[in-house]
Amino acid sequence: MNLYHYASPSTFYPWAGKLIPWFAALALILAAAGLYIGFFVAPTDFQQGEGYRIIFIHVPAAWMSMFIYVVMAFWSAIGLAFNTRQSFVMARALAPTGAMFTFVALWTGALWGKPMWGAWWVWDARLTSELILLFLYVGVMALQAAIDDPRRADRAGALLNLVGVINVPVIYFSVKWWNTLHQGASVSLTRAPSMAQTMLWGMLIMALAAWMYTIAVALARARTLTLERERQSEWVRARLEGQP
Amino acid sequence: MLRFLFTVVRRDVLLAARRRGDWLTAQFFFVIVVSMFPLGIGPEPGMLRTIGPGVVWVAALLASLLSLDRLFADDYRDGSLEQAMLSPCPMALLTLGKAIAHWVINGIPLLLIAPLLGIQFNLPAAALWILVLSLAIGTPILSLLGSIGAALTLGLRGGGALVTLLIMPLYVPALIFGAGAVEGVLSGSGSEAHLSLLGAFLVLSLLLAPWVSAMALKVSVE
Amino acid sequence: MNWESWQTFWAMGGYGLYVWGSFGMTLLCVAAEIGLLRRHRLQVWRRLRRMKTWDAQ
Amino acid sequence: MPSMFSANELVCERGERLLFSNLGFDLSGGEALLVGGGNGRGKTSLLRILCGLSAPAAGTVRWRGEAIGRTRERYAREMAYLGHANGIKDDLSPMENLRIAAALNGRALDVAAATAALERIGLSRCLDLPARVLSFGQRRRVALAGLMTAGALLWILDEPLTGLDVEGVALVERMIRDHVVAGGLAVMTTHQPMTLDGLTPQTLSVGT
Repeated sequence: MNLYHYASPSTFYPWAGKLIPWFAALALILAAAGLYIGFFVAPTDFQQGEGYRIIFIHVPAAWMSMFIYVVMAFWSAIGLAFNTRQSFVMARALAPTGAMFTFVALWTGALWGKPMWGAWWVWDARLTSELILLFLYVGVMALQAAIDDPRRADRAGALLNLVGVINVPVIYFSVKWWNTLHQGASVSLTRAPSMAQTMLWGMLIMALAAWMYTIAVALARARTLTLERERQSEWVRARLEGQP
Repeated sequence: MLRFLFTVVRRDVLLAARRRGDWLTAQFFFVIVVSMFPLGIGPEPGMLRTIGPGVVWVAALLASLLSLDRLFADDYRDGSLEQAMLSPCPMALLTLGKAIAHWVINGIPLLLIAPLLGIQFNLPAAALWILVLSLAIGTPILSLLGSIGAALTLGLRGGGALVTLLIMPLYVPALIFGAGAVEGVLSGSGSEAHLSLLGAFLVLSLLLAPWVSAMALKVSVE
Repeated sequence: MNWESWQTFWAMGGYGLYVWGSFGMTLLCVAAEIGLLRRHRLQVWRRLRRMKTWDAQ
Repeated sequence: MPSMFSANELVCERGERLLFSNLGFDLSGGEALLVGGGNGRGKTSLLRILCGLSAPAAGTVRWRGEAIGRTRERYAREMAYLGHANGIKDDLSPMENLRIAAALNGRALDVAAATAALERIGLSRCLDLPARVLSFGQRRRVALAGLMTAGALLWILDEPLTGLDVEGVALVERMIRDHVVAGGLAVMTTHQPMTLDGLTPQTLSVGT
């Protein structure tokens, strides 16, 4: 198998186009199943009442926000090492979705915090790290938006992404350290006591749905980016005859 | 190799000495930012003592960022950056030298001013000493990580604000360990752990930052 | 089944605002992302087509 | 004569635009190459690729038979580049500029040699003035003095005659000629006509 064959834009484009509907359908089915488990199968939590059901969004979103950053760094590293343009396109296509999930994790964290802690925002280690992760996403996107030359934008963003991914564990550790010194342990969203088996399943299925959604959206975005970049090439010109 | 590094540092320090106005601006920026906080918060001594370490550290971050966007930009504009990049010595030494020079020019003065500002915030002598020590370990980190941001944003519109956006999140560990060390003294829980972690972070950035900013420089100049 | 009626379902045991606020915002974000993506794609498509007709002339 | 400096099948892209493709040449000691072509055709991009500041989209540049990326250190020692910007710091005097530039290049340059070069290029009166007060042409001359003291075998010059007066142009032409006659190599772009007595440089036209 020749990897470079799949790395070429003219094979990637139709290939991604075929995959997107499948991933989108999977995302829908899994989300429906996850929500069904989350709302109708999982029992009421004896401590947090019905409010805990936010975790079916919050935890998968928080996982995704971190995974996507790491996946982006993976594509960035591949792009820098092997000089494959399509890898940078993938890294770039993932960033907005990652930022979206980070925002969702923060938003749902705040909505969970209000009834549980009595405040919309608490400087909890997880929420704080998530906030800094949002800054990291915004930084990469702002840098790429500020550079006109796509080649330079790709590489600069990839470097920043890699520096960020080395730094994320340090940041997480430092924030955790800071938090234990200043506040002591607090109730955490994921350490919900006596997590029922069904809750765990609901979360996992929702996380899978989020994965499928991310893949579908990232491929779609990568397709548009590819189209824009390869506009001079013959295959794009031939494609333009058809439907968008 | 060492001679090359030394030349880079000496050259930047010489240039800063010829432009003392710019240099003084950055130092006064630090002093003024720190002095604004009591005016905004109120002169209650206990309160000032609690926020003092954090305020001084945040102001140090801002002051280092203020001068960062010009780290490579001036040399880029007049072409001397290209010449330095064509030198037979490895480019990571160039970026390391630039970061060291930035620290000598902007970091060391902060160490000297910080105790005076600490007194304004009612910090006891032991805490002042740790404040200076934490800044001594921490400000090189700011220069090193900052050089990555400066290299990435070289020649872009709105480079200054962009550097802040890119680099501030990376500064978080330095801020937490640095300010935490001083607070450790104030609360009596000790500062060794914080300082060792800060030192480890310095070693990590010393090992990685020059390479990354050399690569970033290559990407930006190309 | 957890819920006796739709009313108790929407009330979420008093946590309705928080739970539906979370799920609603997520839905909004996902819808916005897909909408923006589609719009961007159409824009690019139209622009490239226009450029192509110019080139042909 | 063996080839010292060569390039083959160079391709350069800026953004999505193809600037040039399939460009090549072959130079040996004592030869010069004059790069021609209109504005925006990629002359400067070509020179930046030749000196290693940017990478070509395809193709290789070879120095003494080896790709310049592989022999970076040696190539950097034997090559001197003069770009559009002079690489002169406004806050330093011409003397300091020359000596610091030499040190950054891994060479030591004593005061006597620097003075001699600056005098030869006609700047004996400005040795200790900050470069800020010099005129554009004078600053260009400082950069050219740096080129002379670099002791490089290969000169890559981007518009070396810009901003110089008649006397300066003659001086630089003589400089380049002496360098090439002594066995050196020179690659340059110019918009002005350049006369190198007794030398016919190879020419290369850039553009798709």
